Amino acid sequence: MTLPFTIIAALTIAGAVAAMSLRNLVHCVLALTLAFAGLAGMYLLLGAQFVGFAQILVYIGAIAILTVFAILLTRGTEPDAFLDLPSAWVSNSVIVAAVFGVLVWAVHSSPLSRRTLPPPPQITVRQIGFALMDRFVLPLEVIGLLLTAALIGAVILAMHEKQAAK
Amino acid sequence: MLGEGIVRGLAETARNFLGSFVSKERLTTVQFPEERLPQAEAARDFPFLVYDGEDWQAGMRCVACQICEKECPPKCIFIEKSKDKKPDALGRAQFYPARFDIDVSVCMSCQICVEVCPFEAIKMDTAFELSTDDRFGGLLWDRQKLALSDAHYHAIHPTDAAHTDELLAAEKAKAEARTKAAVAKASPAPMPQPPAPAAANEP
Amino acid sequence: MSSMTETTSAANDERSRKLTAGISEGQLLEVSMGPHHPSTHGVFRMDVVLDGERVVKLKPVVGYLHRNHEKIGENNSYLASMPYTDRLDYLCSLTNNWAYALAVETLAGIDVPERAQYLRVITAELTRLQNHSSVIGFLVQDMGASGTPLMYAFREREKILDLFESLTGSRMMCNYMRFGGCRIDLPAGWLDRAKKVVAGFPQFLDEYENLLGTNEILMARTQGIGALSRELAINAGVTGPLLRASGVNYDIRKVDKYGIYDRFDFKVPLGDNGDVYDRYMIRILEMRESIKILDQAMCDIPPGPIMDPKAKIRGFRPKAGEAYGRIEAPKGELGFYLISDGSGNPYRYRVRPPSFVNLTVLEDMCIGNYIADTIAILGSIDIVLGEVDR
Amino acid sequence: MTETIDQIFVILKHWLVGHVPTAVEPIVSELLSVVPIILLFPLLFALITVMERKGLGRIQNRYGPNRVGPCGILQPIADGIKTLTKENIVPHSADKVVHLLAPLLLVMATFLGYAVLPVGRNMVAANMDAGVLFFFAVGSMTELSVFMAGWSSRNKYSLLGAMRAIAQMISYEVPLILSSVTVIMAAGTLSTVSIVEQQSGYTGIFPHWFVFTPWGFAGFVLFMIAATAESNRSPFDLPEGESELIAGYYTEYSGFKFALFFLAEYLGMMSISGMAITLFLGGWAAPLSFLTWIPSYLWFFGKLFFFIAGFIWIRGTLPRLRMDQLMNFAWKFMLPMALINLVTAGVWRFMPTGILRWLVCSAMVVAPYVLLGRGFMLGKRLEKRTYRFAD
Repeated sequence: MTLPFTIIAALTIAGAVAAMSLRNLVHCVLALTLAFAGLAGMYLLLGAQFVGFAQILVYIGAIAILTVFAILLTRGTEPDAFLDLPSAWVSNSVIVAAVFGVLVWAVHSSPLSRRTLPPPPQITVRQIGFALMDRFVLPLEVIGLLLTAALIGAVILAMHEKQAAK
Repeated sequence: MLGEGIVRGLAETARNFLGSFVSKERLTTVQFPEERLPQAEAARDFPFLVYDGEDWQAGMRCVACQICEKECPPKCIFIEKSKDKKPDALGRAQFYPARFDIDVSVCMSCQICVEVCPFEAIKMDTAFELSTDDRFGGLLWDRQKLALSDAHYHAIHPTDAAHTDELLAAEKAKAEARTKAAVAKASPAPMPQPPAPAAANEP
Repeated sequence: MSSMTETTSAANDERSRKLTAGISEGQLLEVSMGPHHPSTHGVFRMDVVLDGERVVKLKPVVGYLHRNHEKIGENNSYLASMPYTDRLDYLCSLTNNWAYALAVETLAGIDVPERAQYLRVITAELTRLQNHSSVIGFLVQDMGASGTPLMYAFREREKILDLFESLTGSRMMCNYMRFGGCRIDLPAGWLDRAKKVVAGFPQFLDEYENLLGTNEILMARTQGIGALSRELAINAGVTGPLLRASGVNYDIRKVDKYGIYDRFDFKVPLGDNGDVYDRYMIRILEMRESIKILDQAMCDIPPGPIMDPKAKIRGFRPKAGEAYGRIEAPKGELGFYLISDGSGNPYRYRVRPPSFVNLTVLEDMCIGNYIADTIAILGSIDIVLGEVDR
Repeated sequence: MTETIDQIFVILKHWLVGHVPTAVEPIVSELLSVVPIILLFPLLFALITVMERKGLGRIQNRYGPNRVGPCGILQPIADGIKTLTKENIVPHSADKVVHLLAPLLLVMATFLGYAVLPVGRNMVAANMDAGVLFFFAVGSMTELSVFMAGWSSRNKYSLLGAMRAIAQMISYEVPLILSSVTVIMAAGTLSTVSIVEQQSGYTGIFPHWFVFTPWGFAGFVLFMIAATAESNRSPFDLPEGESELIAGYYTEYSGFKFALFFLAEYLGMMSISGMAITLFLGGWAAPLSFLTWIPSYLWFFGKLFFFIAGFIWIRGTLPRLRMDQLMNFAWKFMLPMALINLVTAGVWRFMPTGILRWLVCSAMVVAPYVLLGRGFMLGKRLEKRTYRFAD
């Protein structure tokens, strides 16, 4: 439990809690981005540089902007009626606490968590490249196909919308 | 070929950039307070009243005929005629402006007053650094502030001043010829000063 | 949209209704550009309704610079209005003077000596050069070239303004022409200096065409933008480079042959598509034609009187009647309509400004284009608010 | 002797770290490599602002600032004091927190980019295995802060400006990364240090820079065009298109926050030029073999100077593109060219060295340029017109 880990963990949790509880939607997205950054920090702590930078590039760089655009284009940013706590909040929180307790107990008692894990192997980007190209080439191509289909779908939707407007 | 026009444009600015270190043509800035562009001779800023000789009150050419006051488009000249008379350049008794104000904030330096003045009494100055902190008093110039010597007029508009002097000299000569003729024609009885057309002699 | 009730013409109404067919009220963005906008050439406001980037409706609002020019003209003598004409189109004061002088001369039947006619042609063509050069400078400046073309244009314009200062005494408020001729003759050495400036001008034009003539970005931003059809231009009474860019051969110097323009041979450039690029190029070609006129005028200017001796400066009372004098000002047909009732003041003093009339077609050209294009189109019309609002 | 001058900073750092108690050593050595960056590049920013204004002035036949200090050198200090003392106005309806956070995040993101730039021989702040990926990952964080700035000012113009800026940055990030992928593919590594190493050999007196290969030159041109767009510089400075939207997303900023936006813009410009130098122009390598005695960091900053001069030159000449033309240019010209360039780099890799390889690759780069260019121009019928004259 080194110092940087605690800072980053606290950051991530704070971001996640804020993302759920803030009134203004855009603030929620910014808090979510904070959580993404915390996650990236975790990866870097574990020495997985490639995944850490990919997380920053993909999540903070693209997905955060995407959600913000989605919010702006659909509903606007005025904070609407804030859902107050459901009436039976007492019983809900008891159940939640119970479930959380069971989970913590299960994690602690399982043999896995006590065994000290070997330090993570230092992998260079070149090895990741090779692995992607020989063992995981099929998933890579399938994902590529999926993304292309999504891209073309988006273009058609936009074009369809433009046709309707003209 | 895409980009061809852009490259030619870049070459043009590069020539100007390098040219500015070499040729004066490519660096046209005049560093105002230190360097000054010579002012064009015909430049005009605000009018001033010309006076001959040293004393500005006695030598002032203006005879308060108020033509410029009537002709001035923005009506920025205000004249009060004097009660008594003073001898002008030709020795005839003429009125003089007891009060001659120009509201410089209204004047648009269009020099129509210079054009219509029959006595060559008002000319255009070329001083332009005239900022004052007082918006009203500072810009309402009175007779004394407007009066400038004929020498100053010669300094700022040499050719124009020379031309004016010729006109005045011609008129003086005509006036003298007329008085000599009048004296010769009307036998020895001394005639009162004939009402010669207004003229101001040359100092 | 209550604020957009009245529109310039039914056609625009129809086009904007078609554009906003599928869009709900809330989606449209109403932006008012000006009067404090960095690129509207003075105090001019445009109430623009945007659908995203595209202009759906544009309502020009003028009047911020109204100085009651025509009513003052009725209370002033004929001569007193002359310095006020400098303030109409404050970029080209000499052509304003000439139009007013021409109107009074037709009213009172004064003729102008030879040398004065030549002086008028030389000063008017020099005004056209400096106006067109600053207009193409402003036009490209609006499209973002951060001042470089404007500085080159102003470098040339300064030379011409220095010529005006040494001739008339003031750079921009010349007040030079009188009824029946001009006020002062050329000072010594003025003609050679003028010849040198005019000789250096074609090199500036080549430099300008090198800088931007074939620039792909400029072509992309101006070709096909804000096209004005021949019929609409003629119906709306548009004149000047705007009209000639749409292909209509109408140049008052050739139509009326006023002054001594019939003695000079010069051609009138015509455009085909009438878009912003054509207007930009037409102005450059017109400058080349003006240089030709200037060369011919400056080499055979005769000596002689510059003022018709008969014409009086003060107490000028033309006989009762009316007259309309018009010239080809750099921005279009500038006309003065005078009704005289025999007294020292004109009974009615009316100015027909080219910028105001050319502005009426602004909305027709801007609907359907992007907001960045409206700035380019406004720049290509070349309006000066002193003339629009009077 | 030249070796010590070249490594003077590295030796200095080791000497300093030696004097520090071992417990704190890693922290101090990191600090010693970060602090010079934090000090040096804002100083360069100050220098560049005055260089830009004087350069633009000289292009426009005038002097540029020459009153504050000898020929205007102290102008940035005057500007700095001015922005510091200017009142910091936050619009009433603005979202205070996000309004303040935007410039800070922007400057932080741009500073992070400098960690991987090899400024001189083994003078790099963080020698990461995935250096280039880190650079672009951090670069993509700027869009978020631009949005925060535009949205939080609650002003119609700044929102329009922010939307334009984000659309532009996203659509030009793709060709930017693709054109750098060609270099990564040829160099076989993501680490900036080893990319520079691969370019450090000399044949005869000419260096092995990637820019001297057909795909390298095409990649360099694409990279620079995308870099100009990424840092909102001249032909693509649409977000703060003065003539239409007053000042784009930083309309509602004043005082030091406004200066921070400028700092971020110029830092971004320098860091993207630094990356271009590293990828295509051999980082700190000397351009000619007999010039290697000059210290390596001088070469890096010399090349940086030329890049900045290029940005200023372009800013003084070209008018601005319109929003849709900008988008078309990115997706219909830059992207296909980048992909073709990728293929050319592949062909270059597998063809035997020799004149044939040069011809094939050059053809593979020039042909699409001409075809796409003509298609792009003809699509809009852009051509220089001739005019008829009436009598």
